[in-house]
Order: sequence, then C-alpha cells, then structure tokens
Amino acid sequence: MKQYFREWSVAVSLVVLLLALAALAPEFFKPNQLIAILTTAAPVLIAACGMSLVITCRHIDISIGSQFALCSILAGLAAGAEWPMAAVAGVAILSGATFGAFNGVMVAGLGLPSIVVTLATMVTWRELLRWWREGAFVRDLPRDFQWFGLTQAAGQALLLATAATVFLLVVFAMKHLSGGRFVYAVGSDAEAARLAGIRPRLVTFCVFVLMGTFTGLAALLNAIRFPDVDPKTGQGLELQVIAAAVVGGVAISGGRGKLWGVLAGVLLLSCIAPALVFLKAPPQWEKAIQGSIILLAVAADGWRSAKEGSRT
Amino acid sequence: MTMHAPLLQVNNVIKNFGAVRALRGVSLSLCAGEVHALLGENGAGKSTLIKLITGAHQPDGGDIAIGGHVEHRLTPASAHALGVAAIYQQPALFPDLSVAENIALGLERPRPARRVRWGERRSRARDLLQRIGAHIDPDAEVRRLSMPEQQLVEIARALGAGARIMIMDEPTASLTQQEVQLLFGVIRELRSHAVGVIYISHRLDEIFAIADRVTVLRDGESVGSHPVSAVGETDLIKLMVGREISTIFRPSERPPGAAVLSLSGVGCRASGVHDVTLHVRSGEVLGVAGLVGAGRTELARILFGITPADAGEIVLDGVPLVIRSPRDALAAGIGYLPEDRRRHGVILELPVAANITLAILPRLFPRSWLRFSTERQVASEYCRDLAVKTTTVDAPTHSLSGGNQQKVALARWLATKPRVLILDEPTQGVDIGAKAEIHRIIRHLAASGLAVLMISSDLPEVLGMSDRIAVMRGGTVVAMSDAADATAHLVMAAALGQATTQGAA
Amino acid sequence: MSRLHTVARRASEGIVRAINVARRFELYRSEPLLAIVLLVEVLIFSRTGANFATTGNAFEILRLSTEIGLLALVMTPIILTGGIDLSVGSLLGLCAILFGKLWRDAELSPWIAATCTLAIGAAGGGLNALLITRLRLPPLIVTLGSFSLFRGLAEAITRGVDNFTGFPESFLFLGEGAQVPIFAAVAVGVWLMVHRTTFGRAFRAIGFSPEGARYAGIPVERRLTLAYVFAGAVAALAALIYVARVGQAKADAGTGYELLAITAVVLGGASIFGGTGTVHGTLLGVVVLAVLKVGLTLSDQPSELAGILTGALLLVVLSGEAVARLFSERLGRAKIARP
Amino acid sequence: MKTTLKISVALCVLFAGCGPAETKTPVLQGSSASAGSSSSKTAGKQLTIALMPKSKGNAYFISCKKGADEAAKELGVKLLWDGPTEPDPAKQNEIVETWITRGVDVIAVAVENRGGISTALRKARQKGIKVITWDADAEPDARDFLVNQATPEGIGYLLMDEAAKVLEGKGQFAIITASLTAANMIEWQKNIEARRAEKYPDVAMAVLRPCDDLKDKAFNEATAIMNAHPDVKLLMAICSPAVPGAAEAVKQSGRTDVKVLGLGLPNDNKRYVHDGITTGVILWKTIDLGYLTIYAAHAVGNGSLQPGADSFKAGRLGNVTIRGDNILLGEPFVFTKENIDQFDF
Repeated sequence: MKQYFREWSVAVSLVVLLLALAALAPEFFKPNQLIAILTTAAPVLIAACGMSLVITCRHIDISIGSQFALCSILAGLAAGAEWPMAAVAGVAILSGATFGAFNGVMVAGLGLPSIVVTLATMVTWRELLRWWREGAFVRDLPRDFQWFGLTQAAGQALLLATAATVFLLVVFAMKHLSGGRFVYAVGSDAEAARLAGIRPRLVTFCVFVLMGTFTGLAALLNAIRFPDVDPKTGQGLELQVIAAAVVGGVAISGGRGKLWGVLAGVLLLSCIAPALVFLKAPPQWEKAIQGSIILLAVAADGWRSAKEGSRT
Repeated sequence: MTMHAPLLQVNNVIKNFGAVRALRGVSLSLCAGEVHALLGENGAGKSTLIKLITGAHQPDGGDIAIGGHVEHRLTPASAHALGVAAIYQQPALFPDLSVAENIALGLERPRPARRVRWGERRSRARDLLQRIGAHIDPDAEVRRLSMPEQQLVEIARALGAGARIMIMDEPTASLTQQEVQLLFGVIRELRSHAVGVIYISHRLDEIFAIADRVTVLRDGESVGSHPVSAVGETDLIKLMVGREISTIFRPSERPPGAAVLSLSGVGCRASGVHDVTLHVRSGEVLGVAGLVGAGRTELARILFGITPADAGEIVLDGVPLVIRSPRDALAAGIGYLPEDRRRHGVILELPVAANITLAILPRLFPRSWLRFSTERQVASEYCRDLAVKTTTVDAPTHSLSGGNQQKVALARWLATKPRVLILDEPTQGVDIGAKAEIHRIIRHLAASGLAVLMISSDLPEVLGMSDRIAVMRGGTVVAMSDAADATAHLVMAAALGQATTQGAA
Repeated sequence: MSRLHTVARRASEGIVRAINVARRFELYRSEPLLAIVLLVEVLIFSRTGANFATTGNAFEILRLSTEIGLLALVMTPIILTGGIDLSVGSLLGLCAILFGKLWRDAELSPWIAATCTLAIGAAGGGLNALLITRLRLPPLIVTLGSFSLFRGLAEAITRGVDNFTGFPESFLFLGEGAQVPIFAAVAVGVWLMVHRTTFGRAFRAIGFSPEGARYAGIPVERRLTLAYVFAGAVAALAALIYVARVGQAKADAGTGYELLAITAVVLGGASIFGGTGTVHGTLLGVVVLAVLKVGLTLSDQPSELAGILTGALLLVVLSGEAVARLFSERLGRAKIARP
Repeated sequence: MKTTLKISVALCVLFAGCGPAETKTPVLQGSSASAGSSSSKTAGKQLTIALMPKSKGNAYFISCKKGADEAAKELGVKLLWDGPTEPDPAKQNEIVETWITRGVDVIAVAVENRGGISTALRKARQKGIKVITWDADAEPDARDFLVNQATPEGIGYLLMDEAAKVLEGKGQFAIITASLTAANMIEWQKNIEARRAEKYPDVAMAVLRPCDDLKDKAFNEATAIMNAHPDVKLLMAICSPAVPGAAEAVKQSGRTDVKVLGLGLPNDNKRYVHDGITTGVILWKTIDLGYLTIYAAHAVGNGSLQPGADSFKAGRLGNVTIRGDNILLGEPFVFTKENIDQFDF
C-alpha cells in the first residue's frame, strides 16, 4: 500500500479542493462549468498518458508544447483546404508522430540525452512556426471543423469519450500487454532488458513516436473546440503535463508509476485556475499555488521514503 | 554419462575492442550433461567470451556452433531462442519490477502484442523458486532482495527458460557455504537433464567439487582443456598465471601492539547490528568471518559513519568517538575499502591521481587551491609502493584492470595515513596474481603497525591472513579466537550457529 | 607534373599534421569546435550585419548577454554535479521585484536593497538545496516546482499590476556598462572554483558517482548546497543588472533565461549527466548564442531565426559529437577519454 | 579523420543556417520597399525607419503592418519590422539597442512598458536617431511625437458608454485583459473605472481576469466568470484575442443573457457580431494607424515635422491634427452588425 503514497496524496488533495469548493462556491459544480473544465483537461490527459510512458522509460519530452501548436495549425490548414475531416485528423496525428519520431531518432538512435534534444526541438519548432505563420490565426474554417460538424453537446461527448478510451487503453496496455511491460523494463534497467532479448532502443523510439501521436491527437481534440486555430495554443503544456505526471506518482527515475495517479494529477491541476475564480481569490496567486502543489507532493513523497530509509 | 555431439563448439574465436585485442583465439567445446569450468585471471577474456556466446557482442574472427549448427549473426534474442542462458555477477534483473515479472521477462519470447497472464506468471515463478529451494515471495520487488536472493532469482529464470546451455559467471561470489551446496545440487540436477553448464569461478575447491572438465584462459587464448580428474591445483594455477606462485600466505612475525580501536556494545537498530564488542591492536589483522547477511559490512558502515551507530561506544587510542559521517571517520583516522569497488571504491571516470588524493584533499590543499604537481607526486609515490600498473597517473581509472583498480582504492586510504584500516572483501573479483600482491601489501601494512580489520567470505584467506578471527552472526560477534587454534570447520560452525567449544576471547 | 606531386604530398602531410595537432590539443571536444563556429559566425555577420565588426558592438554583445552569461556560469557547477536548476529565471524575476519593493516601499538606498536582494536570492537557492539534499529529491523536479513557485510569488507580490521604475542614475550605471567587468570577475571566480579548487574536484566527483564521493569522505550535501545557494545569489546579481539595464523591475523579468543558460552550458561541452564540462566551454557557448542573436538582428533578420538556429546548432553539435564517437569506435580507436 | 568530419558538419549548418540570410534577405524583408544589400547607410539619402510592434504574433499589429508597408512603398523608405514574439519589455530594449548599433534614421516603437523602454530611447536620441512612439507611449522626454490612435480617455470612456448601453444603465460586467502588467491596458482600466464612477453608479465591475493574450485561456476565464458570477451580463475583453475567445465561451455556454464587447479587429469578430453575441467591437482603422506612423516617422526623419507643429499632411489621410506632441488618428470607431462587413482587416 505504502508505495502508492503519492497517488493517494494527490487523490486526497483533489477531494479536499472539491470539498472546499462545494462549501464555499457550490455553483462550481454546475454541469456547464464541469464540462468546460473536463473538455479543457481531456487533451492534457491524453498528452499526460504519452508523457507517463516517456518518463517511465526514464526520459522526458519538453517539446510537446511546440508539437501541439504545429499539429493544431497543420490540422487547421488542412481543414481550410476543404480536406475531409478524417484526412484532417490524419494530418494532426501523423504530423505529431513524425515530430515524435524525430525526437526518437536523436534520443534512441544517437543516444543523446532526451532533455537536451527536446529542449532544442522545443525552441526550433516554436520559432519555426512563428517565422512561418507570423502569428496569423487560421480562420474561416468550414462548418464541419468545429466539433467535427456535430452539435456542441455531441462534440464535447465525443471529445471526452476519446480521452477516456485512450486513457483506459494505455492503462490496459501498461498493465496487461507485453509491450507496456517492456517500457517498465527498459525504464528500470535498459541493459538487463537488452540481455533479456528486449530491444531497448526500439522501445525508446516507439515511446517517443507514441508521445508525438498522443500530442497530435490532443491538438486535434483541442482545435475542434473552436472555429479557428490560435498559433499560440499549447503554451506551457509541457510543464503542466510533466507536473501532472510527477504529482501523479510517476517516478522520474523510471520504471515506476501508476496512470490513475496521473489522472488525479491532471484533474487537480486543471481545477486550480477556475477554482480561484470561484473562490474569488486574486488572479495572481494561480502560478504560486501550482508551484507549491508540485513541491509539496514531491517533498511529501521524498520525506516518506527518506524516513522509511527504503533501499533504492 | 555418454558424450554425444557437442552442445556448443567455439573454435578459434577472436574479438577486439578498439585497439584492445580481448580474445586472440579461444576454442572450447561443451557437451550435453557436462559441467565445464572456465578458469582464468581477470582480464583473460572470460566475460568477453560469455558475451560472444550470449550474442551480446559479435566475434571478429572464428565461429560459434550451437547444437552443431554454425551461428553467424548471434544476438541476445537468437541465443535466447537456441537455449543459451547466462547468470552474470551483477544480476541482470529489473529492480523496480516483481520477482515473478523478472522471471517471466526472461522466459517469454519478446512479442509486444501478447497479453500478460499474471496468474500463470506467479505460479510458474513459485514452482521454479521451489525447485532450487529458494523461498522468495514472487510479488516482492527485486529492489528489496539481498544480492544472493537476486542471484537465485536469476538461476530460477535460466532454469525456467529451459536453457540447454547454462553459463554461470562466479555465481558463488556472495553466496554462503550452505547456499553454495544448494547451488551445486541444482547444477547436478541440470546435468542429469543433459544441460551443459559453463561454470566460471576463482575458487579452485569449487571447481574440483563440481566440474567435469576445465579450460584455462590466459591473455585471451585457451591454453588447455583437461578433465578435472587428470589435473591438480598447482598445475591449474601454473597454466593460468604461466609462472610459479609462492605459497599464498605468510604468518606475521611481530607480536601485535596496544589496542588501537575498541568497540563495546556498539549497535545500529536500522542496519540490524547490535552489541558488538571487540578490539583491534596495532600491527594485528583481525579477520571478520561470517555468512552473508551476518552484518559484517553493516558493522563496517557503522564504523565509517555511513549508517551512524545509535548504541554502544567506539574508542580509538583511548579517545571515545562519535562518528556521524565518513568525514568524521576519516578525521579520526579510520579508513574503509568498501565491498563494491566499482560503485564505491573508485570513481572510474576520474584519473588515477584524482582518485588517490580524493580522500585527503582538505589535508593536501588546506586553502583548497589545487596544485596538480603535488597531487601527481603523491599519486606516483603510492603507485610505486603498491606496484600499480598504469601508463601515467593521469590515465582514467577505467582503463586499469580490476586488480590495479583495487590497488588505487587501497592507495587512496593509505594516503589518509589511517590508524585503523577496514577492508571489506579486499580480493573479491581479483585474479590470483593480484590477490597475492594485495595480501603481501596487507601483511606489510600490519607489520608497519597499522591495525587492520579484514572482512572476507574467502575462508582460506581469513584463516591465512588473520592474527585473530571474529565470527559474526545475526548482527553481532558470536565467537572470537586466535588464528592458531581456529580451523575452517570451527569458524563455519560458529558462523552457522552450531554448538561451538570456542570461548569468546 | 612533379610540381603537382610535391603540392599534393605537402598537402597530405599538412592534413596529417593537422589531425595530430587536433588530437594532441584534444580538438575533438566541443570547446575548440565551438571556437570555430564562433569564428565562422563573426566572419559571416561582419559581412551581412551593419556595424557588426565594431568594438562598440562587441561591448554591446557582452552587455546584452551578461544576465544569461551569469546564469550559465553558475549552472555549470550544478550540471557538473549531475543536477539541473530550472528555477534561476523565475528567481531572477522574484529578486527584481523584491529589490524594487525594498527600494521604493521600504525606502532603502539602492545598495542596501541590493545586498538584501543577494541574500534573498541565496535563500531561494537554499530552498532548492534543502529539498535536494535533505529529502534526496531529483533536482529536475524540485526546480520545476520552485520555477512556478518563484514566478507565482513575483506575480502575487506585485498583484501583477505593480512595477518599479525611476531608479537613481548611480544605480542605472550598473546596466550601462559596469556589468561587463562584474561579469568578467564572476567568470574568473567560477573558473577558478571549478578548475583549480577542491570544490570543483568535489563537484566533478559527485557528478560521476555521488556514492563514490560520499565514501571518499566528500561532504556531498554541503557541496551541493554550495552550488545551489551560489546559483541563487548570482541569479539575484543578474536580477540587479537586469533592472539597471531595462530601467524597470517587473514580475515577468527573466522568463525563459534558464533554458538559454542550459543551452549554453550543453553547447559548451558539458554532459547533462554530470562529471564532464568546463567553464570556458560554457562561456564560449554564451558568446556563440549572443553573437548569433545580435548578428542576425543587425543583418535585418527576424528574431525567430535566432531561435531556430540556436536549436539547430545545439542538435548539430551534439549529433556531430555522437556520430564522431560512433565513427571513432568503429575505426578501432580507443574511446574518447573525457576527464 | 573524425575531427575534420565534425568541423565540416558544423560549418555546413552554419552556412545553411545563415545561407537563408543571404538568399532570403529580400523575401524576409518583403515588407521593406527597397531591395539591395542590407548595409545601406550610404545608398543615397534613403531613410531607414525601424518599426516595432508590442508583439509580432498579435493579429492587431499585423494589420497595422499592412498600412505601414503601404506608406513605406509610397515614400520609398527602407522599413525594418521586428519585435519580440511575446509582449516582453526586455526583448524590446535589446532590439532597440541593436538598432542603435546598426544605425537607423527613425525608430517607432509600440511600448510594452513605459519605464523600461525610455532609457533605451533616450540613448537613441543622443545618437541622433529620431524617435516616435505609436499605439502605446513611453516617457514624453524619450520621444518626439506619439502617434496616438485615440487617447486612453477616449477609449476608456467609449468602452464604458457602450457597456452601459448594453446593460441599460444597471447590472454587473467583467473585464478580461491581456496581462496585468501591460501599461496601456492599465491606463484603459483606470479610465473605464473613472467613467463608471462618474456616469453609471449602478453599473459595477464584478471581476477582472488576465488571459495572457491567449484565446484558449480567455475562453476558460470567460466560462469560469459566467458560472462564478451568474449576474454578470457583459464580458468586456480589452485585448484582441480575448474578444473572440469570450464570445465563443458565451456561445458554448448557451447563455443568451450575456453579451460581449471589447477592443478587437473586425475580421476576428464578424462571426460573433452577426450571431448577436458580440454587440460591437471598438477599434480604430489599424491600417491607417500603421500608415500614419510611417508618414510621421518620415516627416520627423527628414526634418519637415518639428515639435510644436499643429498639423501635417499624411498622404491619403490628408491633414492630420496634432494636439501638443500627440498626432491623433481620430476618434475610436465602433464596428457593429450594420457596418462591420464594409471593413476587411
């Protein structure tokens, strides 16, 4: 029980926040507000699933913010060129996978440290997008872009359903598919994995491609919520997603971490901003609170394992 | 036992790493149901040969035939499929995953899309562990297992893989005598199932006990394969070292001086050590024998301040000490050559000179300004004394052989001019030639008045080197005796907890 | 014909000699490679950029890159120990705000307020050090948390709206040119600390093997605390220089500076896993990035191109090194020994 | 062998990297009227005007640039267009300092924050570079003229009057701004509050929230405000991305009683104005603002416009009045359902 300490501490703090809101600002729980929070959190959850894979494999990807923006713009342009929505979805997901593959080749192929590679690709892709689009929105998209042409309610339902399915698929794969277990194995000890016949570099490459694919899907699902595409979308996504994964219990040293904790982490961090509005707290405290939540969650876990003197 | 077609045929294999020619031409044949010992000094190419057979590396010359069929592109996956299994000294396990999963990942063919059946994995792990008599919980995280337990998990995994060729690289390095007998039982069982076992060890007594044939490697070449019955211990050593080895141990001549370090009731709840009372006199080697897990390394860690004591009193030269960190121990004049040389003993990436002066930086450079000339001078002085074979003191430590790395670690602690030197398995994983040199150095240190506390699982070494022997079990000292009237049997009996006639000194 | 022969022979001898020189001066490591990249940059920009190759501009480049240079300098020992510090940029912003508040609301003289700010910066570094050493937490996560905590505190203290300007001329002089000698002094200090003192040797030992260092009696916690507290103090110094240069203290000061500092350190040849890396390499990295940014602006190129080229340069230098290492292994040469 | 390999790899990147600087120079500077090599100090007395927006990514400033290009072509001046991609005062300073080193004739800056930029602008003037500000002002002593699309009072009062009209004189409204630290937004908020206190006592501001110039964030803030403050009937968005963001939030919330009003470009908001969610968008003809700024810069650059003048001829805009050191584009304009289709920017 005790090694799930961090997952439980996140779930507990989420419940505490919701109780406080129920007491102080019950209208927080109006369906319209909850749906808004969930539809905003859904793309972040999909990206967080990808990030959990990357971190469990003992790597990190801070370029997903730029990938997210590029995939959104490419999807918008495809829709603007009257492509059918299926093709637009394909463009978003495939371009994500391609960006992921680029990171994968540098990290798995050349063995470069993932934080440095994704730092470089984050800056390069973001500035490339600005140089190319010079900040222009993608406008006048056909009717069937927003919510895939469905009604708003149906669109939101589809978005939430997709996020839930992806989440459950990843939970299932990480627990019950050999491929998922390989990610844990490579994250735990890459050399032992190699000797057991698993190919660690291939697993690492696939993990980065999956990260890109999930980011592309998240970008698509976020873009269809609006009639036009803002090139500055996805700013700060990587920090939000890494924080959610870490607060949710994924060990940065790889090999450990449960996805349910990540779900609680995403929901907790997504509720802070709206909660501040409802609690009528001054707006400028949001970033300070987010920072202290990350520090508290990590410190609590560190203090517990230090006290227990676990032999890691 | 009929010797039908050889399971494994290695002929004239060559392998280079950069400019280093690791293997110059090795031939070896392994038949079904045979235990074939592989003997050789460190750096003779044993582990490189294993890596070739398991497909971790590809040979640059010669070829390897498994089951009579020559394999060209041997990879870990294809070797695995052909029934080759290896148990390494550093267990190739997944610390964060459960025992059952560790075993399963070794057995199942790596197909990503297959469903994992947890129930089946757990039951298969349980019965494999039972077969080798290891009672380990399949759901425990490997991270929390002791070293010998991890080794048994690896053996269970190899067994489960239905390996036809089982390679064991120094499996008994950290096992107790009891666990060694258990392992020999498993090996005999494998032999009866026509499995070929390649057994690598430095302990000649083990080779004579278990092996059918022995091949000796020297400097990357196989210099002879003989049935064990047709060859004696000294012949093997001569083949291995290619030169005469004088008797390994020489008893000390000088009577020991006054007590330097004395412990009374020392204990540390966290590491399971309790009320240890003993003393070490200057010029004396106090051997500390005992089974793995008896708390010997834990005691050393207490004395060196890594896990500070929370009971009892430590007195050095009459002065009571409170040691809360390695820095306090160092200041008090206690040196500690740790058990795990690669991780704690030396920092492989640093040059030899930096490693030697690492512990005495505050003394060598009080105003913390480094002067490379003094550092180089101190380092080369110690390299000369301990005969460390290195091109220059600026060479990175990872370019040295195991034996020389151990000497560099030893040099580091001698540089601190300690009053007491604690040695933890000083000659583990070191070849016979370097082992003899290290013993000579220890004898010389004791003779010059240093108090030495030597922890060792190598019984002949403990009996031969020590003036007095303390035996530990369950975290405390259970017996103490002079070397003269101690015998292997008595020490082992004390270690195992059978009734002993020896009164505590 | 024979003249052609002699020329060809002399040329091949030249190449062989160049390779030997390269190997003797260990040119395969990135500092020398970066020096060449810098040379090429200067050559190109002095042709395309207006007034690029003037001493005024050189001084300007140094003046504009002082803050990032200072952060990169103190990031070097941290990366040497195998750690990282994402919070220096936000700490710079927080220190700028607190300096403004101490000066305007607490009516302290700029210089007293400045010394207090340095102490506050050190305290910020101390928080990181406490969590990393006492609770043995990974530096990446601790500084990720303090990254948003410091930025959040800066925004909270000023309620976002408030900002501080109108500093006295004597203080603003710090941003007009006085910061270049300060930068040089800190650079020499850090170089000596890393390369010529026992602290530097301890950082490297901890980076290669934290347990090995502990077993050798090195006070690992104290050395790590020194690295992170020193980073906090210098981040505060950079904040003072930033406020003097921009003439104004605002909550979003220093945004993104930490990533630029890390880029400079890695470009300079330091390994992100710790152990290898030099201060002069980092300084070269800072100058290469600064010249790239200023050179491009002077050549009338949009500022995004600087971002693209920085990322591309980092990727190329790293993959170049990786390819060279793989290439040299395959050629049978000993592994590149990195002290 | 391996060292030469590495050096060649690095070189080709640098040439490739800077290659575009060579070949693409004309393209990138498509905005600049004259081609020719970049160091054009001596190429006849052709004026070089350096124009800087608050942030290049903002649609508002992109439309201003259209006007600036038009004017630059007419006057045959060399126009440099650069600025930070995010509203960032330190980057504005850096680019101005680099322009000083490069040597330009006139610098025109849309100021992110007043105190910061003034030190750099004073330095430019000491070097003999003419300085004017546009869209948002610096310290008066740091520039010759401010091309002011409309006074903060004009903008603040008009916003409040329109809001009061929508709320029919009573009720609550909320403001969504870009960032809490943007200088001109703080000015506008002060004037909105002054107008409200003076003329509309029973109209109250329930809450003010920042959206960091991001449409997605504005959407989330608007949704939260509508749910947290049910009796807020009007969302006043005073930065361009926030207006469509808030309107989309109202549309998706299904609330028919909440209206949106704000400062924004017609093109961004046509869809929502026609849906009746956004009652009106207040702005000025941004193309004319860019056009007028270049004309003013050109006039100041060649000395034809001296401080103290009360008007000057600005191409197709005819005679433009000057009040003190403010060159006034004219009064802000309200784009409503009726007239929004006539405009395309």
